[in-house]
Amino acid sequence: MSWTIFFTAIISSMLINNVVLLRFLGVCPFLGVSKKTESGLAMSIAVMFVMVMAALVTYLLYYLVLVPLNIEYIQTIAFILIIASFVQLVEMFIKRFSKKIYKSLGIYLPLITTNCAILGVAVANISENFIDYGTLPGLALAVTTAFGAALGFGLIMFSFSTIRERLESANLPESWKGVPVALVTAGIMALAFLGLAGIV
Amino acid sequence: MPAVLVVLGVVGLFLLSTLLNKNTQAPMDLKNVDAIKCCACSNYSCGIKQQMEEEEE
Amino acid sequence: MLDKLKIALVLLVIGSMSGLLIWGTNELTADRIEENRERARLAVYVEMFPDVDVNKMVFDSVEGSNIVEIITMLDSDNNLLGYALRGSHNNPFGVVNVVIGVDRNNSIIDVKITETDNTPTYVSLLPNFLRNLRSQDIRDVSYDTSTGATSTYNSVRSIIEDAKLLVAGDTILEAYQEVISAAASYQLLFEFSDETFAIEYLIKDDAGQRIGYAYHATVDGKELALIVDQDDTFLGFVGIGHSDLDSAFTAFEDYQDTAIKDITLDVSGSLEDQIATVFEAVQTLLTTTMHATYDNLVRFFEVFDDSDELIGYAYIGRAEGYNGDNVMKVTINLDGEFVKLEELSTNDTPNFFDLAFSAFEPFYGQTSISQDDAIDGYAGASASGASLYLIISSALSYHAERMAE
Amino acid sequence: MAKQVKKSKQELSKLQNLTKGFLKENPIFVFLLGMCPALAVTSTLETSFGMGVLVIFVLVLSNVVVALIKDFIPKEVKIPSYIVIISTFVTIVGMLTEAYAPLLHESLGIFIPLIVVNCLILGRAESYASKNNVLNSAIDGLGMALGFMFALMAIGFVREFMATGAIAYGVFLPLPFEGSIVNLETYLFNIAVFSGPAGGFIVIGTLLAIYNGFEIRKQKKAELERQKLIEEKKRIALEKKRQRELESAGGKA
Repeated sequence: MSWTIFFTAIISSMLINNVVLLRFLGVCPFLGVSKKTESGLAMSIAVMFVMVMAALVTYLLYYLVLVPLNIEYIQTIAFILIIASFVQLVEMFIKRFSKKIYKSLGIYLPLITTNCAILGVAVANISENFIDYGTLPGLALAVTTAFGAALGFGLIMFSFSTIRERLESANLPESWKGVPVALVTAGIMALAFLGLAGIV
Repeated sequence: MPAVLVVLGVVGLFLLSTLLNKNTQAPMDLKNVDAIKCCACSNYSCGIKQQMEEEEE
Repeated sequence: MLDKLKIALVLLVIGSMSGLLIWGTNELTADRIEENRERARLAVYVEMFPDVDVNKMVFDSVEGSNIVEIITMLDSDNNLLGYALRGSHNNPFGVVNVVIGVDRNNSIIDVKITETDNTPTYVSLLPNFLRNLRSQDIRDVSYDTSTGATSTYNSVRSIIEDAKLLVAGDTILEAYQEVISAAASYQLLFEFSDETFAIEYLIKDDAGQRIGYAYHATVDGKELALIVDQDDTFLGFVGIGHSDLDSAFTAFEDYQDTAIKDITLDVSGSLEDQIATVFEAVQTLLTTTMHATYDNLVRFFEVFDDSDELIGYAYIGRAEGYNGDNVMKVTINLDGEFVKLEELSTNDTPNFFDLAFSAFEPFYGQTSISQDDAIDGYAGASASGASLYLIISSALSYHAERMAE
Repeated sequence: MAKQVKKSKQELSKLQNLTKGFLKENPIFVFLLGMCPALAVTSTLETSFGMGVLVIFVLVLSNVVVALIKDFIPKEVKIPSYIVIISTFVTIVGMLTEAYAPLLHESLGIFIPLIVVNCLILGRAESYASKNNVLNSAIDGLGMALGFMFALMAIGFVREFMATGAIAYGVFLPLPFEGSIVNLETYLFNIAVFSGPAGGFIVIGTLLAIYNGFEIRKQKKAELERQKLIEEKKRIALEKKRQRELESAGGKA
């Protein structure tokens, strides 16, 4: 296995299989929090942290607990609970140690438990069979993929929030204002992202 | 039976972390945010948006 | 405290109920899910061979080829339906996995791309190309040249080419077995460029011992093989994958089990005459040259000067280089000294090959080559150089062994 | 845009409770809940229908269970309990789908486990089932899930039709028929973009705009009616006032 595989994993999960535009994961926060660039970025940072850690934790849980015990079928419930507890712990630590971080990031944490991008990436990591590369490289690959996915999420949140700030002041028919035009814009962005398909 | 035990284990973990988090006070003037409110809220940008706006005011 | 206990108790109950429910559902559905997964895995084969008995599939893995696995398809009455060849090829855009279904008469049932990382837009250009392969004979398959998806196309093509070799290879072996029943494998020795016959194969038994040689030629558009045993005793002719020439072969039955050098042919008929040409060409080859029984050597022959005086021996050897086999001629004089190296065929990159080639010129006049000295010379062209070293050192030690006898 | 739905204090009838999810409180068009599956699994009518069926199961069951045990759950651990209950049912439904409708399972893929984080389900558990009795919660769950399914199928119908020119083409569910129900001559139009990601966003955005358009017209009409009513009342009041003035003037005179 060469190192390029990690680079490929990042590019592929960030651009080619972008979580929001091409895999439809995390659409709700994408629509909800992308109104302001600042809040969009804060949300992305929180998502990035939780997504990478969740990929790590779920991967370990799956291959160190579920597989040896032959109970892969409880994957869904185990993953969501472990992600939810992880989010709770993170929230607790942030509360305790930094008021500033809690004010800027903490308020997004509860939203993250029910952000399907986190669970989606964790489940997808398992079905990608990264374990074929060996336990540790597989773990590294899973984490790298999650990191790339989070970068892709952040990229979309940022670029979309800048578009959205313009859209707010655009002169649109009443019925298209807000979410409908945001969705159509996202559709056009998705078309553009399809064009990146060949880069790795 | 390992299935039941593992489920119990993660439930316990979640319970523990929730309680720990609940018992940690949010710093000073900030409120604890409740995840479920975001989900039950009928506004697409959830309660978070209002809360932020309140804070900004 | 009581509150905390109550919370814990409630969650304990909910958790156990949930665990039990999931466990119970799994008990109910596990077998069915397993069956479904198995069926999904085999769906591609069942689609190609609708009558196949899934429980009787035989999976044989293949090595050293783009084909990963050959699956033998039997129906419920144990009749052979055909083979599925599962292949995998890496191109710069990722992996392409292909399943080729071949019926028992070697005609292609279908070619399917089962999994690929290649750009979907390009992969979607392929279906017509794949459809045109259907019901062609895999040993004689022809392709549309342009699909617009070069990389994916080339991957599929190289998988089919390997499948072709494997399937054709089997018919070759079957043909040999008609003449030498102990034949278990064969190996390419030499490809002739301007002879009446095209290819020389070495036939081995299942212990890996040399038991004969086959010389392939084309007569009247059909491939045939002349087979001799390890002592050059003529064993007969056989058609490769067909029996169209069998009636012509009967004219040669009288000469069977005789040393090929001692045979004087006396046959008539137009087909028979053409086959006789092949026979005589092989006869000439086998009287003027001898088999070399070393792994990296093909044959050797005596070298004469202008006044017909013996001045040395030439050894033809083949060994794997960077890009396929290199075939070289090594000349050794009567004193056992390495005097000349000539290239007969190579696919290696010319620059590297030339570098390696010239690295052996300083050894002219020596009776043996040490590996360490050689490596210093061809460093930078290691694959080409290693193959040349193998050929030359095999020739030298084989020569020494022969002279000692 | 009227996203805030007025909370009607009066009790809804059972039928109203069942049908509110279709238009008035449609989870997708009004609440924008469950957008991820709404985009991801609606490339054909069948997968939309299949996803809808799974959500019906999960939502009804979780609503019933939450309503049953709502009195026993301490307030602090509401979320954990709901999440455990919902993910249990999602896991079970996922296993049943894989066992009895493997093709549907394959085409929905990762979006079956993701039902867990569909806010529609958690939201209904919190805002309805935890406050109402079992029967009403079941009806509410069924109604909302049907509304969700209706929205998914509307999106799936448009997307599949635009992408292939066919309706219900290639059936994944264990139904007694196969193939397409209606298939126009596909070469007339075949806009592949609609079965892809971009098509999902664009179709939902357009349907949402159409829905909003109707809502806005309805509101304007209602506003107009209200204005008329007010004017009418004003006129009547004015007339009465005049009459009174006249009367009093007459009395004086």
